[in-house]
Amino acid sequence: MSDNLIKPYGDTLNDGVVQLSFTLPIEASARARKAAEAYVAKLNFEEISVAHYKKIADGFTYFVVYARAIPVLDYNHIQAQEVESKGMDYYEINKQIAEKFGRKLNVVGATIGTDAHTVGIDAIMNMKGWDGNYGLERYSEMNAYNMGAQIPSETLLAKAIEVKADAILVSQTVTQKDSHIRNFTEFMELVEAENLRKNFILLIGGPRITNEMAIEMGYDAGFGPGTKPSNVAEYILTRLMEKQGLSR
Amino acid sequence: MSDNLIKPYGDTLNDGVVQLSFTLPIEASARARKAAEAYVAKLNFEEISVAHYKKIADGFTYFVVYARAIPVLDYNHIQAQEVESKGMDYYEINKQIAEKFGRKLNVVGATIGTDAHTVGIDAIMNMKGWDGNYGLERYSEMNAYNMGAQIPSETLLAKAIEVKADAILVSQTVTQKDSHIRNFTEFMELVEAENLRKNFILLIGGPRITNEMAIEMGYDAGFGPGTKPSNVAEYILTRLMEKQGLSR
Amino acid sequence: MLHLPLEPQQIQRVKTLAREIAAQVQDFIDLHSSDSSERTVLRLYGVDGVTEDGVPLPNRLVELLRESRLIESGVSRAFAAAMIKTGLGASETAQALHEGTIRFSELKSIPADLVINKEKELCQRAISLLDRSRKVKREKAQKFGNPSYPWRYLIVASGNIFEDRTQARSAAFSGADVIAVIRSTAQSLLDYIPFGATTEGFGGTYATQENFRIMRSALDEVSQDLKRYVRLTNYSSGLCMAEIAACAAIEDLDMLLNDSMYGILFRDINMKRTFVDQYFSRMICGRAKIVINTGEDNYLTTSDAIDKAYTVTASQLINEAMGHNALLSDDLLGLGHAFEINPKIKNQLLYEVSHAQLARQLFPSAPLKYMPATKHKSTDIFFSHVMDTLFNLVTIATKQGIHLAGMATEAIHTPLMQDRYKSLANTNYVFNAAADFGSEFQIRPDGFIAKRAQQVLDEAEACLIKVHEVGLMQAISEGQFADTYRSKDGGKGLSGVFAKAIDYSNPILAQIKAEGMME
Amino acid sequence: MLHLPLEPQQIQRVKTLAREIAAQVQDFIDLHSSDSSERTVLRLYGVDGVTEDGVPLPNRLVELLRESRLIESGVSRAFAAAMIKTGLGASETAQALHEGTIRFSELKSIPADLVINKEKELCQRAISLLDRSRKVKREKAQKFGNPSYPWRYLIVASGNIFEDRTQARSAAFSGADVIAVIRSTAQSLLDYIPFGATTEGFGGTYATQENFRIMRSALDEVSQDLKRYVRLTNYSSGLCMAEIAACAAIEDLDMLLNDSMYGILFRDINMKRTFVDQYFSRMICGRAKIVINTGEDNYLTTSDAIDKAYTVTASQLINEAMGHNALLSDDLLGLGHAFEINPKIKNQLLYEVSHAQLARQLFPSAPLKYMPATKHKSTDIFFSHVMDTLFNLVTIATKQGIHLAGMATEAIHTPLMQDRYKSLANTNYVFNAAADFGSEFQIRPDGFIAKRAQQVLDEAEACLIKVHEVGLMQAISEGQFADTYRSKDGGKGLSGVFAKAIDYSNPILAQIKAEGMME
Ligand code: B12
Ligand code: B12
Ligand SMILES: Cc1ncc(COP(=O)(O)O)c(C=O)c1O
Ligand SMILES: Cc1ncc(COP(=O)(O)O)c(C=O)c1O
Repeated sequence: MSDNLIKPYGDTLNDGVVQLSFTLPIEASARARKAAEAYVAKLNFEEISVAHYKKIADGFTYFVVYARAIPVLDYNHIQAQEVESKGMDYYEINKQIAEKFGRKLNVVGATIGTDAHTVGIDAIMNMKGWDGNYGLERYSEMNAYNMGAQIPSETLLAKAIEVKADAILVSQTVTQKDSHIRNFTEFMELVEAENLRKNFILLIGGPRITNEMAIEMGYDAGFGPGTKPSNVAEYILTRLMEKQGLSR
Repeated sequence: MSDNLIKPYGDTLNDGVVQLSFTLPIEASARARKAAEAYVAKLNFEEISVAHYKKIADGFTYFVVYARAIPVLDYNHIQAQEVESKGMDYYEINKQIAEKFGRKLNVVGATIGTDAHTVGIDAIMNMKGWDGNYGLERYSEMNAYNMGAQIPSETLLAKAIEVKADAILVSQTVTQKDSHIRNFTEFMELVEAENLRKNFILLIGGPRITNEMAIEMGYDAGFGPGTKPSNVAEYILTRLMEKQGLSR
Repeated sequence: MLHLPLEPQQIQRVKTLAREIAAQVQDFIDLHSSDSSERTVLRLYGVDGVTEDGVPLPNRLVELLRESRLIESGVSRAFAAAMIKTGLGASETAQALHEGTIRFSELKSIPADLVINKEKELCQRAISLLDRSRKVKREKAQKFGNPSYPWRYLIVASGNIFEDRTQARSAAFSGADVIAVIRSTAQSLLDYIPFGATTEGFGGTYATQENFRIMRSALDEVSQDLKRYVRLTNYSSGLCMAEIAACAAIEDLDMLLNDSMYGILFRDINMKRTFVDQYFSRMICGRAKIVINTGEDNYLTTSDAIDKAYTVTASQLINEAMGHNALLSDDLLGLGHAFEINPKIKNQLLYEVSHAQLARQLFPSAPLKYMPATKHKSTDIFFSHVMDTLFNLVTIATKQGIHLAGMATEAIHTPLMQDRYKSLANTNYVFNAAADFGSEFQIRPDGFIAKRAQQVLDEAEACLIKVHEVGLMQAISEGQFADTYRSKDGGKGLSGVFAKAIDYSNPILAQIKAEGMME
Repeated sequence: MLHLPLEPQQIQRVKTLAREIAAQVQDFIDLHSSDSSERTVLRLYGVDGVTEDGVPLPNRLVELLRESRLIESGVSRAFAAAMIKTGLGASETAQALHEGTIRFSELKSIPADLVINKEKELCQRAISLLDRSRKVKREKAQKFGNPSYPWRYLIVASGNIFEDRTQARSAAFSGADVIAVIRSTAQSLLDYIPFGATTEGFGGTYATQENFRIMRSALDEVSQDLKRYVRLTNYSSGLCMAEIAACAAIEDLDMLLNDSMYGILFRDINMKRTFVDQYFSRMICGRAKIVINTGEDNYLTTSDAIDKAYTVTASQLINEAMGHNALLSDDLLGLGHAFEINPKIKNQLLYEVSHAQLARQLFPSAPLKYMPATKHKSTDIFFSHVMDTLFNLVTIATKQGIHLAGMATEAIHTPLMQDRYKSLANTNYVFNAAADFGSEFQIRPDGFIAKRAQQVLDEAEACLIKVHEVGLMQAISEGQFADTYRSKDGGKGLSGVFAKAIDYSNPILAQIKAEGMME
């Protein structure tokens, strides 16, 4: 496989142009401007142009910079594990569940920890769904339980055990001080401590969640912005078939 | 001198937060997103968050990224040669010229090369000046000749010789493909070839000009955005006194 | 000024409906108090500090009072008696109660007239705290210069009060008129106020009296430097509404987020608890001239901003009526609303003008609190910055009172220092560039904007009629607001509510009520 | 639609003044031609290509004609005679002339009727090229889908036509309706059209016929994909106005920057040369249905946008009058103006609305070309993006025709691909969010906006009265426009102007004129 070397593109291939903005904790002056240049040079840029600088507080200066990035990346070395989707719709998914399992699938979801954001999990689970795409509660072949927000990990797991959940959906929106990572990890540790990892498909989601991240933390998959309920339903269906050795 | 180590400031000292935006010549996808992350990592950042990515053409993806810069800069090592100004005004400057030289100073200015931008040099030289600050033509103790734009280096120099200029003002606005550098260098070479460097104070200016740059190219000083005519007049006055060994 | 052709009779009708709805709730409020309301009394009587285990003394005392089965009579008289008993100051007496050297149950012997006198003395202290705060703020506004509306309101949310202070100074430097210190996540669910300066908050910085003091004094310096009085706001929401209001008054805060229903709907706090607490908190705000900011904007972060626009209007009317009940003057009613319509909707701007102008005309003398787009903000910060530009335009066109500066990074992180700067540069430019928009343009009287406003008002009226029919508590349990269902006895904090005994006493509340609305 | 209460009589008056000013200039134009106009004839007759030294054959031939002292009669008849002489095609004949195997001075023997017939044939070819272009464009617009106004106009300026093509595709993908290939710096001062594809332009990409072809064919593909006809524009300005118009027509360009005074004022091109060339260029544009874009925006990049607003209006009126003289229909008059008021000015937005609406009402059927802020753009790209948001709002509120997308990076560099994307995201959002702004708001008839527009119109009228008095050429030499003084016989290119001899012939111009304005 030959290399596929890339750089940022301004208006000419490989010109490397990048826009940056940042604040330095120094008083605005020609010297501050030079410091910004020197700092950006440390970030592997050349032809650094401090387009703008402005005092925004005593001892703080805001900068807008354009510069050319020096490094080159071999795109061939980048792999991402995307959640695959055939774009199945509500009807198709319900039909397949009925055909392959002959029973309703049980799904439990919640936003855990002190995170109070429900809109994301609601978008996936509530009847009305998201962007015209029905939520899991609407699926005739699913029993979907949306527990809402600020749910302790223990409560969520208990509910999942109670309803014999096939899949557990965990949402996190707040990412300050990596609280989402802490909460996801805590939940996973709880499931593993109870030796229940194999019992469930475990999914996570939220505005800053990627599939990569989910897999790293031991979840089956992760879903980010723009996820539609049908993407999640399709994933649950296919993953469950896989787990149970059913052919597609 | 103890170190004065600085990093970009987001909302906490030394958090290093920087905003970047750029385009990569690859199709939008989770893999592209990962490539952006990997690329920014090569730029000496950590905790890289690809906030946004979007296809903006076939084979091109636009990214907005927040990340924490790793390097630290010792601000004590940064020096900038600023043009000093005592903030003298029109009246004070005229008075001093009259007192110290007993004659009018001669000043010639132009935008050279194919650059057609006159607004900058006009702001400094024309009667009405800039932002309420009178232009050099208005100074009772100066003869100011503004030749306008698209002036060949030879023509400008010839005029300076003709009027026995004390100072030559060269403006450049267009910086594409470093044309300003080329033009400034060409003019300087011309002056030196004619062995006239000592005869004039040589000033440059324009939206992307810094004093550092000017000095590097052998000019006396460089003036950037926001320059007022009085800054330039004061500089000419003090520099000329310096050259002629007059005390301030 | 822009103008919508609304019928005065209809405005009358909806205001009457809201007044009657509020009156019904007031009947309940008047018969009840809560742990946190009692703690508020203690704070205003001078009780502060924490136990060895970090329990705030007001909490500890109310707990003791409960244990002594005396809570139904209120803490006021019992504490007055304790003070007589110890012969010491409020804090020392509290300490003594905590340590068990004296007990609430052992104060019956103290003569009633002495107790009542002591209570009066304590009440005087409390009221004078509030009156002082009212005056100090008025003086500072005069001395430093009082910015005209719209006030530019900026949040700081670092989790460290000292870092917050740096951010606040920067924001004020760029033009902020109000600084809001965002509170640590889930503080609303704490049934106590944390103590001291916070340096490691999570998602915000705790609302504590010390934090209030630190920030207010920083802003006093800033106001001095900038020759412009920079206001400070925090949250009087959750399980400690009135208590926080008391601390805020003591520290001369200028504004507080305070809504009659927010805690119920968005924090699942029991509605009885909320109604009781918000009443006392507002009585304090009124007396100390603290502007309240209601939380109608929150409806639109969960529900659709077009379909449910009327819930905002209905809630504003209820908040106004309850505010009036609590003696808040109109200039303290920062009724909330928001620019939350999906930017993909055709004529989004016209919808927003319509909604904002409706609020303006319904509450002509209230400093409306107008929130920027949040839910539909993009992670493309450039796009989000553009949305804020139109938001800024609507604010200035419709003359909103308190303008929450929108952040280009809303969909990414809590604001960086430079985000605030960019936001204010945007705001300052638009406010100036469109300064007289409202008087230069006229809304076509039979056009889309006018019709839309009429529709929202009609829907709000229909909603209020329903609420009026069943009562507000029932209506909330039926999910009338924010698509959220909350039962009367569900949610957090109900156990802290109690029916007042016949000898219940809260002289602070009584005096504020007796003396009426402040100038 | 927004509406300013302007007096119809005054509009009549200023239009009449402008018509008379233009008529005076037309008298001069009718008696003169220029080297570049003659080269235009040759191009339309089929002469293309360059000599071994890179001199374009049209230039070479006109040079030869001058050397033969035959220029005053025009090249048309001489070239027709040469073709008869060689019996070959246009290019081969041109080659023969260049090589000297035949000479203009040696063609007198050819019978006049034969020559006139050949001339007619050549003229037919020329006219049919223009007619074909007109039809092709109409068909493509129908086939692909014709976007409605305002058209979103985006520039590409990489200096490499192939890189430009990439940028253009991206812009179209994000919503551009028109692509403008910025021309290499100082091409306006070249007295010839460079040849072939450009890969190393400076500050832009040369306007060459080959570049036109490359870009137009890329846009045809894009239009097909997007089901939206994407237009192409370039510059018919400088010393080769008419020649470029001819190449543009041949390659089916849709629009051209073309102003009756821009070259004089901003490029110091001789005014006689400019007036002569712009006339022929516009006759071509009218016939081939190429929209012209005039350059009034440029006044405001040098002069103050409030003080000199009237110069824009006066120039628009003159451009319109000259355009009509050259048989341009109203839908081809992309009269220019700009959003160039200092953002620090209070009510900047209202001023801009006033100016933009004035233009709208003075030229109700012209697709006005509206330029974004440039001079007052900040290097703080976030702030500049905000300025563009208000600019976008004015465009949609006042229903401008051709909307030049503003760039957040205007004060820094020529646009990057992502700059264009951000700009279009801004534009698309505002156009949709404020779609019906103009019909929903009304301008207060006695307010600031209305009065300001009246003032500008009054000042424009006063200016035209002065110009009318002394004649346009004299007025320009007195510095009436753009604070720039240009003498009648100064500037570049005067030597290329000549008075037509009695036997002068330019059958293309004659036929276009005879057949009148196209549908
Ligand atoms: C609405 C909102 C609120 C509402 C929440 C109402 C509610 N009932 O949810 C209210 C006003 C109460 C609120 C409060 C707070 N919020 Co808030 N809020 C938002 C806001 C504006 C929108 C979030 C949203 O609803 N998005 C829409 C949904 C549909 O998108 P989504 O969550 O990404 O969901 C999609 C996918 O991610 C996926 N998905 C999500 N979850 C899951 C789960 C699974 C299993 C799957 C498969 C998929 C999936 O599917 C969904 C559909 O595609 C954001 C800013 C923004 N524009 O993003 C801030 C934001 C999230 N809030 C924030 C903060 C800090 C808070 C507060 C702490 C204080 C404050 N600054 O306002 C409080 C306290 C909250 C707490 N204790 O957690 C920050 C978070 C910063 C960070 N990165 O950590 C943000 C980014 C705002 C900011 N810039 O400061 N907030
Ligand atoms: C006005 C303008 C024009 C006008 C010029 C009119 C005129 N008579 O000058 C017109 C429309 C003709 C024009 C044309 C072009 N322009 Co132009 N133009 C601008 C614009 C909008 C403003 C420049 C300006 O006047 N600034 C105001 C003055 C007062 O500021 P200033 O020059 O910085 O001057 C101050 C200081 O720098 C200093 N100073 C300046 N010179 C000197 C000299 C001395 C000795 C001293 C002491 C001080 C000093 O003092 C001044 C007062 O403080 C800028 C964009 C922008 N907003 O910056 C683009 C811009 C400069 N133009 C640009 C370009 C590319 C062009 C064109 C090639 C095509 C095009 N894209 O429009 C053509 C061709 C011009 C050519 N051949 O050079 C680019 C340059 C890109 C680059 N970095 O190389 C810019 C940045 C626009 C862009 N983003 O594409 N332009
Ligand atoms: C009235 C009110 N209180 C409180 C809050 C803050 O939320 P929390 O309950 O997390 O303190 C808001 C948020 O918007 C609000 O509007
Ligand atoms: C009418 C017209 N022609 C040409 C140009 C471009 O300038 P140049 O003369 O450098 O091609 C402009 C620029 O704005 C213009 O308005």
